[in-house]
Amino acid sequence: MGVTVLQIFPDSSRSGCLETEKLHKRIMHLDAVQCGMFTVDCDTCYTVTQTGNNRKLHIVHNSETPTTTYAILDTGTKQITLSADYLFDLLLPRLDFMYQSKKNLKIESKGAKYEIGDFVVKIGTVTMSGHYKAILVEVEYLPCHTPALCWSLMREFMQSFMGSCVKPTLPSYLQNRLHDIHTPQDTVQQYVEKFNEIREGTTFAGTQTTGSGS
Amino acid sequence: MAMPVNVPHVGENLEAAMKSQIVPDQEFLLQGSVLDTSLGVVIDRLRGLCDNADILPETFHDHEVVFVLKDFSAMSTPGPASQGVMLRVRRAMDYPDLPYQLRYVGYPELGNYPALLRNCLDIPVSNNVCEFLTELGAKLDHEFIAKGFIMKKGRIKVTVFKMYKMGIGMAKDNLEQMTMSHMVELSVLTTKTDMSVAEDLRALADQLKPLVQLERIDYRRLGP
Amino acid sequence: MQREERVMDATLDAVLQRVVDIKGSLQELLVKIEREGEQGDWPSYLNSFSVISAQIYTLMKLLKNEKTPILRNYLTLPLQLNAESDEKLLVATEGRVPSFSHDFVPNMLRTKPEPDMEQKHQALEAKMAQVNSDTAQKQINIHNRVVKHVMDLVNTAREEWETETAARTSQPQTCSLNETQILVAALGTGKGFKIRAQPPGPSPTIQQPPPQISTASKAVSAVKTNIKAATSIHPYSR
Amino acid sequence: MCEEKGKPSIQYTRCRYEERRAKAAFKCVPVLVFTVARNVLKFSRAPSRMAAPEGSSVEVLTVSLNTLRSLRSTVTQFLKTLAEGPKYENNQDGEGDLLEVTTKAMGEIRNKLRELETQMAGLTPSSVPVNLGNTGLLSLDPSPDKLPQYYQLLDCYTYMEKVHSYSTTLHSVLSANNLKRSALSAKRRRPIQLNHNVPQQQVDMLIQGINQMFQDMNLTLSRPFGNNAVVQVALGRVLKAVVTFKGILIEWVVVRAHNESLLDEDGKVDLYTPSQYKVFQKVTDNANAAMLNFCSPGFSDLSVRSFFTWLHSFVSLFTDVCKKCNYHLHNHMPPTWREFRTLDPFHEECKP
Repeated sequence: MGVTVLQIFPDSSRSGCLETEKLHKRIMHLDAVQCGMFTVDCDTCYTVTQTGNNRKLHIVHNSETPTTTYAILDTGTKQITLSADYLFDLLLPRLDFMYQSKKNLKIESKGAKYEIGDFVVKIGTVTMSGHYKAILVEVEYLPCHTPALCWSLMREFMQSFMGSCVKPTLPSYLQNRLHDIHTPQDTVQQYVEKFNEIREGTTFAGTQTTGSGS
Repeated sequence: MAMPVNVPHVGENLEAAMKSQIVPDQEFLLQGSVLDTSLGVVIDRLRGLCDNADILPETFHDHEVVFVLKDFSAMSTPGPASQGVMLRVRRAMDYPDLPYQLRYVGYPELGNYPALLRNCLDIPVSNNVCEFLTELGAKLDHEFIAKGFIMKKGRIKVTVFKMYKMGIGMAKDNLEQMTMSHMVELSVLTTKTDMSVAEDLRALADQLKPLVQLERIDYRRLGP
Repeated sequence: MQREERVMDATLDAVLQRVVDIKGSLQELLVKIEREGEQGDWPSYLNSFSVISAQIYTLMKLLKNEKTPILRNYLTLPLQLNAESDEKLLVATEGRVPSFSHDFVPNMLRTKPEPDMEQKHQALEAKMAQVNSDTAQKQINIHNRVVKHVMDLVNTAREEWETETAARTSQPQTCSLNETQILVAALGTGKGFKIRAQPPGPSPTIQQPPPQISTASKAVSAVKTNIKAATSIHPYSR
Repeated sequence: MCEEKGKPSIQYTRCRYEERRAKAAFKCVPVLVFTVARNVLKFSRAPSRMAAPEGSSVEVLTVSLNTLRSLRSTVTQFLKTLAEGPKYENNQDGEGDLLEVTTKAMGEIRNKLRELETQMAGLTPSSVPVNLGNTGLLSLDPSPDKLPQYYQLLDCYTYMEKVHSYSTTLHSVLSANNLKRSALSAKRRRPIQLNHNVPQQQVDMLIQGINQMFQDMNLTLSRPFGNNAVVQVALGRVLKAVVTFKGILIEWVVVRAHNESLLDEDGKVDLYTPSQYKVFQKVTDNANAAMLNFCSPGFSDLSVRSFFTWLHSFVSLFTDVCKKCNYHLHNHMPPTWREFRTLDPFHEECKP
């Protein structure tokens, strides 16, 4: 598991497929090899009690780690990520007196996966309960495991096919974990962060040319 | 359109499995105990009955922490919300590298089954599970240490173990034993559709008979 | 007379039945060994053995029964001796004994002791005739005394042995229902674990925030009462 | 009377005493024979190990070999006498004669042995004996006729050693400036050091020294195959490497990613499996090239040290930009090449 950076690709046309097509073409020019598909989906459960502290429980699956369920608990002050076997999903109905999911908030990113040298690029279209929302690009550099070491290298790579939407500064999530070993949990947490941004943004994330990476 | 997107994601697979009832979430269980003095006899008998009779039975040394998840602020209302759910976290003390196990155990089902039947989920989790559960709203209920042997015969899991209370400071040598007996459990995980294995469980229990009385015991019906 | 004969017949029938049973089980075991050999299931072998031993036990019990006439007091008289093969006999013995002849039951058909045995017997008779009756009497007395002594020894040894085996056969207690219940309750509800000395801090091996511990005892009572209530409400039973 | 009686008795006791002494002597004969035989064996094996004798000592060697031969024949003679009894040439009293003959023979053996020992002291051992590790135990095989593996092994090692020593000599000759006489003679005076066969301590010291040179590079030395060292390198959070040594020469280098294990499933050091990442496959190739480049038989310590210095420069593998094109990536690879002298990073394609 190398270092992963997640980036919202601005989609001014709001059509989705046009922009992904463009990215596909660009990346194929870089001698990329398409190697299958990927999905990352996220369900969010909310506390049902009337008591003050509202906690959110994000249940995330990543097709890269097909037998793992990530449960990310957001208490407002801190986040705790639990990696569990996918049987954890069966436990959730037993907790429904405390946590209930809202089906219409189910959000997922689906798309194609490419390999370029030691890089893995995943171009995903984000849909929330069936409606197209944004384009998310995940870039992973496999041989390196510390964001601090390879950020500028990855930035160079990302700029080579995404252009100016890649900001020179690190995403804030990675900023705090600059010298830690990157884990699959970090990837999933970045997804949750982006998904939250997309959910909360009333307009298309793509229309804001700045994206929301920094 | 760039490419057809048809990756079945994890949740869908699981739902399909649930529908066809092939998820091994049912557990048959028979419980009994044996006095410490007769432990050797029982172990010898079990070694003869179980697989791999030629090697010594595997030992385990687990620490179990039980959490109760419920709405602690609304105590009076009846129903599952006030009753809560017990979540058990198990950790192998002798193999610190193994993942923690989060275990949900349902109440025994009513009905005339050869062994105690209950819903059971064993979920391997990362080691921050205790912190996670606490933040989720669960509270520590109790904890104990279980030390003993594990064997298997086909699909049946046989555990013989002793339970210890956690002593002050929880030093390794400062363990207070629960009783003068070892617990003996025969269990097998199965699916809703496959109940045949319960008979095997019963047969194995009968082989142990005069030494250990293995029965389906519902802990809720025991004395106060 | 009639009655005695009837009893005899009944006894013989019963014995025969038992023996046939034993024979059947033995055949079964042999077939099993033949067919499964070392791959055989250990418990099923054990089962066969225990069946056979139980059958032998019932047979012995039958023979020792008070109503059973002491069979050794009866003489067996061969009524018919035939070297020719006998069809009926062959059928009765399942093809094992073709004819009732000396080859199969040499001892039962004997009319005279063996020659060397006879010689010895005669020699002893002669010796007895020579010995003075007084000395003979004395020797007999000494012999009796010695035998009695040996008998005593054997009897005491037997008594000791029997008490020992009796002590062993009366199964020592290997499990206790009470303890089982305590253990099951502890495992199920944590009963017995919760009432514990307040630990000075969080357990060093599993990280819990310290405030958790103080509330733990409060949770106890709530859970207990709920468990009792749970017998009537099964949220997850289907 | 008294005297007359006493005299024979004294004589008698003396006789008994002699007899007893002789018997005692015979008792220790097997032990002695064994010791002698062992020593002879040892000496006879020793010269064969001297693969590269100094020119001056050849004569001494010939002489000592001759002495050895005569020692052997004396021992054989002695054993023969013991086995067959003394030859009855002037046979009057049998036992006394045997005693006499054997003591004489043993004295001769002792003399020969002493002679050989002094000659042996004059010989200088050519080099450190080959450390065979566990294979040395093959010499204990009681029946070498059936499977002469040990001797073949010795031959093989001797051959290898010769190859190495010749090549070393050749290297020094070729690298010297032939036009200068002084260079040639200076080289000749240096004792030839055999790089592949050095005591373990020397390698240990060297690796320890290198380990202390770099803070962020951690070297762990192990010897899974007996004599030859395997060094596991962990360079920061960038890479890991396995460096296999033969004596003090580097034989093989494998570079892997930081999260890839240096051990195989059995917990042994994995010497061969390449990294699954293209970057580190490239770095492995380059490291082997560098290893060959730095190798110089005369200065093996230095070559190992400079190799590790070079390897250490990869600590900035992901952060450095190429010296020539000023980019991180070329063909999706970071600069995987380091210049040997300046340690400047270059892409494979930008190499000067």
